[in-house]
Amino acid sequence: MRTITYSEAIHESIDYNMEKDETVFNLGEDIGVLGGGFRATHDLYEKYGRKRVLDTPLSEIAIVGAAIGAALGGLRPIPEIMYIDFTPGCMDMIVNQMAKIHFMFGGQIKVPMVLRTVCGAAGYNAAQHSQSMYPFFVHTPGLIVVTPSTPYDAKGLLNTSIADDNPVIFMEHKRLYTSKGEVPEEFYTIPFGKADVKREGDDLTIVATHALVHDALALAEEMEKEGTSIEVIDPRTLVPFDKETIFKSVEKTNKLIVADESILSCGMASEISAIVAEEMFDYLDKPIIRVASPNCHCPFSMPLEDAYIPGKEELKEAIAKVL
Amino acid sequence: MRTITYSEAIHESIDYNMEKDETVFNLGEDIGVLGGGFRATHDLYEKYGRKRVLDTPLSEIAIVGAAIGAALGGLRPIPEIMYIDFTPGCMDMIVNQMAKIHFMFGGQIKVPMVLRTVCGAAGYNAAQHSQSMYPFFVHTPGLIVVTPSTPYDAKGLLNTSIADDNPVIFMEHKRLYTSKGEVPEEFYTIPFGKADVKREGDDLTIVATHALVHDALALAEEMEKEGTSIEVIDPRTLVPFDKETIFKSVEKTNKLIVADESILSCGMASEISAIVAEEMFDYLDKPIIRVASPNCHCPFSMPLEDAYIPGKEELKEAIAKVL
Amino acid sequence: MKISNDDKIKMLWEMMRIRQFEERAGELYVAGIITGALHASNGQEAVPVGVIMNLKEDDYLQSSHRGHGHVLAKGGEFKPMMAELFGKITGYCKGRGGSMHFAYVEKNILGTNGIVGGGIPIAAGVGYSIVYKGTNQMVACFLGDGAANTGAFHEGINFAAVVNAPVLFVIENNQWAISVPRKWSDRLVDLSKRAAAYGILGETVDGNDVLAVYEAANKAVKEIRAGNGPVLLECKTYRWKGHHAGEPASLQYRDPKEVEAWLKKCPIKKLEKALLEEKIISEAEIEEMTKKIEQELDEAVEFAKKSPLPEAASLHDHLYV
Amino acid sequence: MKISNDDKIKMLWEMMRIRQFEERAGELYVAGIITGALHASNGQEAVPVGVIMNLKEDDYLQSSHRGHGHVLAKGGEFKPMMAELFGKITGYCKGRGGSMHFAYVEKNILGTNGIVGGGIPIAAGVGYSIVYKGTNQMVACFLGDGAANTGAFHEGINFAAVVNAPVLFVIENNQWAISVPRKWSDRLVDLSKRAAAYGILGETVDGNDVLAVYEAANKAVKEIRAGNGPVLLECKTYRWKGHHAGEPASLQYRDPKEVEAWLKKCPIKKLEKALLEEKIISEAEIEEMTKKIEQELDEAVEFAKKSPLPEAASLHDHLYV
Ligand SMILES: Cc1ncc(C[n+]2csc(CCOP(=O)(O)OP(=O)(O)O)c2C)c(N)n1
Ligand SMILES: Cc1ncc(C[n+]2csc(CCOP(=O)(O)OP(=O)(O)O)c2C)c(N)n1
Ligand SMILES: [Mg+2]
Ligand SMILES: [Mg+2]
Repeated sequence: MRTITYSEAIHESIDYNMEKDETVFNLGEDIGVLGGGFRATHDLYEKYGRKRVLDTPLSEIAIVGAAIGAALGGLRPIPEIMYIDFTPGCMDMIVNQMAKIHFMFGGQIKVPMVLRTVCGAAGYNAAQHSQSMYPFFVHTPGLIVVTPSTPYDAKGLLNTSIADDNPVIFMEHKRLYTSKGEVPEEFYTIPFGKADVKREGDDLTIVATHALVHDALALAEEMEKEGTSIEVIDPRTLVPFDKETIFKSVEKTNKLIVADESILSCGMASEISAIVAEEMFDYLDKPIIRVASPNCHCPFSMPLEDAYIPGKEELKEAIAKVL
Repeated sequence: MRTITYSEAIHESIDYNMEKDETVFNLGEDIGVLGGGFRATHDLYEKYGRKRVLDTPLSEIAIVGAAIGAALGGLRPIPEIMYIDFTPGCMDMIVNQMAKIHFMFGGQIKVPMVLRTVCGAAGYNAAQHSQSMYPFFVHTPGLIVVTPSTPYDAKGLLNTSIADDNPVIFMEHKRLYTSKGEVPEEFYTIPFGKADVKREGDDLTIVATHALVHDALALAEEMEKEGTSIEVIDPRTLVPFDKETIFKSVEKTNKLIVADESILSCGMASEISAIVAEEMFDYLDKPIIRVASPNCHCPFSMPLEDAYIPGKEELKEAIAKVL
Repeated sequence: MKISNDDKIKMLWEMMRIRQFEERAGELYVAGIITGALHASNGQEAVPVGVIMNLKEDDYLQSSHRGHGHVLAKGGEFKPMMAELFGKITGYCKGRGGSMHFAYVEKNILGTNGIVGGGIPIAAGVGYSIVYKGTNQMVACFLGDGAANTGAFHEGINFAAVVNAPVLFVIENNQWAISVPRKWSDRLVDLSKRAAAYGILGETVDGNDVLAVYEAANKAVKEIRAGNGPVLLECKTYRWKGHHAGEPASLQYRDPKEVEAWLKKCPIKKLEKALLEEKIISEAEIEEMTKKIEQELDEAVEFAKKSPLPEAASLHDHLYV
Repeated sequence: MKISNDDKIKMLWEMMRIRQFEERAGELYVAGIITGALHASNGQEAVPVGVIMNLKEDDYLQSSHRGHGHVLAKGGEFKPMMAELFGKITGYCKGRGGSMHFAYVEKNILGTNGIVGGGIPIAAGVGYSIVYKGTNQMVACFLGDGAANTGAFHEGINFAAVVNAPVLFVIENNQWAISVPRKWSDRLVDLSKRAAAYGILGETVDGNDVLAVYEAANKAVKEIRAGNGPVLLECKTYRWKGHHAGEPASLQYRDPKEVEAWLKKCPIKKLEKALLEEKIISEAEIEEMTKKIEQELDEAVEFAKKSPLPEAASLHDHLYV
């Protein structure tokens, strides 16, 4: 099968859906002529024009607010917030409006929109450009939260997101945009709430998201040679969350490591750990170990950012604790 | 000892610190002439004048931003955000500025400020006025997060907060303002990161925060009669977090329930559960059960809000699962 | 501007409906029968009525926390509104929303909002959807003088201006944001001056004179429908009651003389007087209108009382589609 | 207005320092020696210099993401700045901040900011602390034309106006927010018109004419020090380079003719020409200044290179006091 990048997969989904459905449009900063910071919307401005690829003022509140309004007006907006780090600037629109309108209005109206944004530390951009605070969105009921780790998942999940009538937060990861993978040319969807067992194994379960999926897979490969068989599961959507697939794996391996790049405290690794500690306690042989960004800001300086980003090293340490 | 309300305890601390230190001042909406929605700043405007009890425009970004600036300028501001529900409107100032400046500037400057705000569901105010999303702040390194459950703790912890050179989020709880308790007239402080064992017991540990501390205590009282001895621990500060006191208790009881009014997913109950599942697994006899607000918005209608708020009922159900 | 007698009578009727609804809701609140946060608009009735009389059925409404009047003027009905205040499943929002989240989507009423300023960028986006679809609709977005100091105001109106969104932004300037007076909120005399910051038209009008509001809004609506983008209309008015139903109107922060002076400028009395003088209406007819509304309110309260509360088990309903 | 020859020479010197620093940093970036997000201000040097020459040592600076020039003009030194760009512990922020978080608190430089608009409400608060303490200080707060569309701009400046904070808000209007042109960002010709929304003074000036900027800022500073609260000064200028060091200046979104036209309006050349004509300075002296700065920069780079990187173990340092 043809191989394309994560960024191309996202682009392909947006393009396809715009072609198919007149009501799908994009708005955000530098998504038009510039094509987005990571090329995900490149050439769409040329193809569809400003109306449907709307470069906006530097106004995150307006970007999300207007997307909500446009959704209420019958469109299917795809707002882009350049970095997740800027979502605190429009958090009221996300938390108090986008997530709540359908509920507060007693189901009278839908808010179909896909807020695309970018997370992860990369390239030494310091504390305000390296965050992954999507636990804010997981902690906010009413949102769908999607974290694709491969080009295949990115395209399939974005197709599902654009078709869905709920407000979706679609989290892209900086370090994955240029990663490549097999992606069918035709249209396909991936259901929300369906984890993907990226690799089967018997001795230990690692639940990992985004870039950490790849770290976990690489490590599993290495450890296979040493005789340790690791199962790697990617939840793919954090809300809704597929507990069953993880439970089944823990039933088999009796050991769990959770790896997610959001910050440790009240982060996604903690949430997954808590679910398993509550519902699968009797199947656990060992403590649940979390791998996450430390309770610290991402620093600028190279050795510090390198120390900050959780990866294979941290996974190894975690494994040492349970094996 | 004299008995005063939670609101009076907060008022007393602010008043005392303003008197003692010229650089302490308040800013926020309706804190002056009106005295705050819960009377916590009443009469201070009359006593200290507008300069130090500054009613601001309806501008949450400016309230927090100006407080940060004033702190950089050498003052010790106490900004008030009327409800925590409005902090998403100024989340950038909290997450990207207040929490990060000291770190990003390599320790060159301090940001001593106490952001007071109010959480909890009460009185049927619906989805935008009933939240407890302080897990956002726990998930943001660089902040101190304080959750007093009694008038005594409120005064002592607020004294500590105002004296501290770090940015503090001081979380008050709607349903606690009129609660009463013994509070010394004199000045005292309560250290951050020191949990309080509100009640000793041998069979089960309940870690509870804010209003749920009182639910847990009431239930423990009842269950004592049935022969079950429950230990109730209030962490009092969520950051820094006193793991040791909880670990000691779990060592003894081998059973843990965590109760916190923030929403379940990526909430504080999950965080505490994950810490214990990671570090105290071998001492646990039973799953860790979480009691929290459900993954749902707080609805307006009475029976629905009543069903929404976690309390004694939910604690009872949790206990049934581990005993 | 020529306004027909029928329209004038309709204005009176609409204002009376709002006033009486607010009074009834206030009574129910004080009696402990309804609860939650209720922001009454007594004294401000000319603004929604004068503006919304210029809208078509399929135009949109985006409202504020003080929104009963807007919803009523746009076609909100007593029964489902009252039921919503009672938290009943027959309410517009099935009891999930209450006063701060009144929405009636069938009439393109896109909700009151508990977040001050929160509706402004949303209105801009609804406006963009109109540009996008090329329909001849528009949006009326109501906000308070306090809301004019939010970041959402700035970003929302500027966005609307840039994309030429057909939105009439109406500032109901009642001089106070709860206890904070204008002089502590901004340095301006007329908030409509802010229109210049977005390159759009702005105007200030006596918000207690429904005919003046109607005329100003009419001009603005023409401008907007001509495709020239948003307009900012400031209506100067006053809130008669406490900030919310639980706050006594007499609370210390406002000078009683100020309150009294404004009570004398009742928008309903003003129109009544004119209509009586012009013999467009008689005292008896007004009396009859009042009674009719009271009776409708009685029925609405009865309806609300009899309607069922939601089941606790339905807590998660409508969270997701 | 009479500006002394010494001051004019100082202006040239300061602008040259900025230009050469930016050029050097750009080279180091392209060579892969330094990394991170670097926003160069080549072509905009007249703005920080013209403004900050009016400040006193103990006045405050609040800067933007494009802040090297502001920091340098306020007394930032090459060595710790360069070391910071290298991520070294001898940098102002010990390598924690980098270009987007340059701060030098000893000189009351309260930082560049990676969040566009983020510094504006903070500057208002610093201003309030000055009012509070009753000192005769003030704040200069720099922001881009893009930042003028943020909620933080609106709330921050309005707050400053209401509390009479001594803050000079300087819009460096370089016509673009990354790839988004002014016409898609706002409907205005002059962004200084927004001053009227806050009841404060506003002025627009040629931002490539350092003497004009100096004069306008001087007037504004007098107004501010007289206790009249904030002023909004818009300086029209242009960014020569790509938005950040990794973006080619030739990127498709700007018309090459537009770029070229602005390159001809070099603020440094303009002042040089005037000073040469007035015989205030000679070609040789300029040459010498250039060399001196180059040498200082060589030393700074050397210093930065030799300085140690932070230890990984120090990751959590400075998180809490
Ligand atoms: C973002 C936000 N901040 C604060 C509040 C609390 N609050 C509710 S209404 C109000 C005053 C609003 O003033 P204005 O906009 O003038 O409307 P009015 O109440 O006068 O009609 C405040 C501060 C809120 N609901 N939302
Ligand atoms: C709140 C926020 N939104 C978006 C960005 C990404 N970004 C960085 S600079 C920039 C453009 C800023 O334009 P302007 O304020 O005119 O300054 P200039 O870069 O032109 O100097 C953008 C969109 C950001 N850093 N912060
Ligand atoms: Mg008002
Ligand atoms: Mg610019």
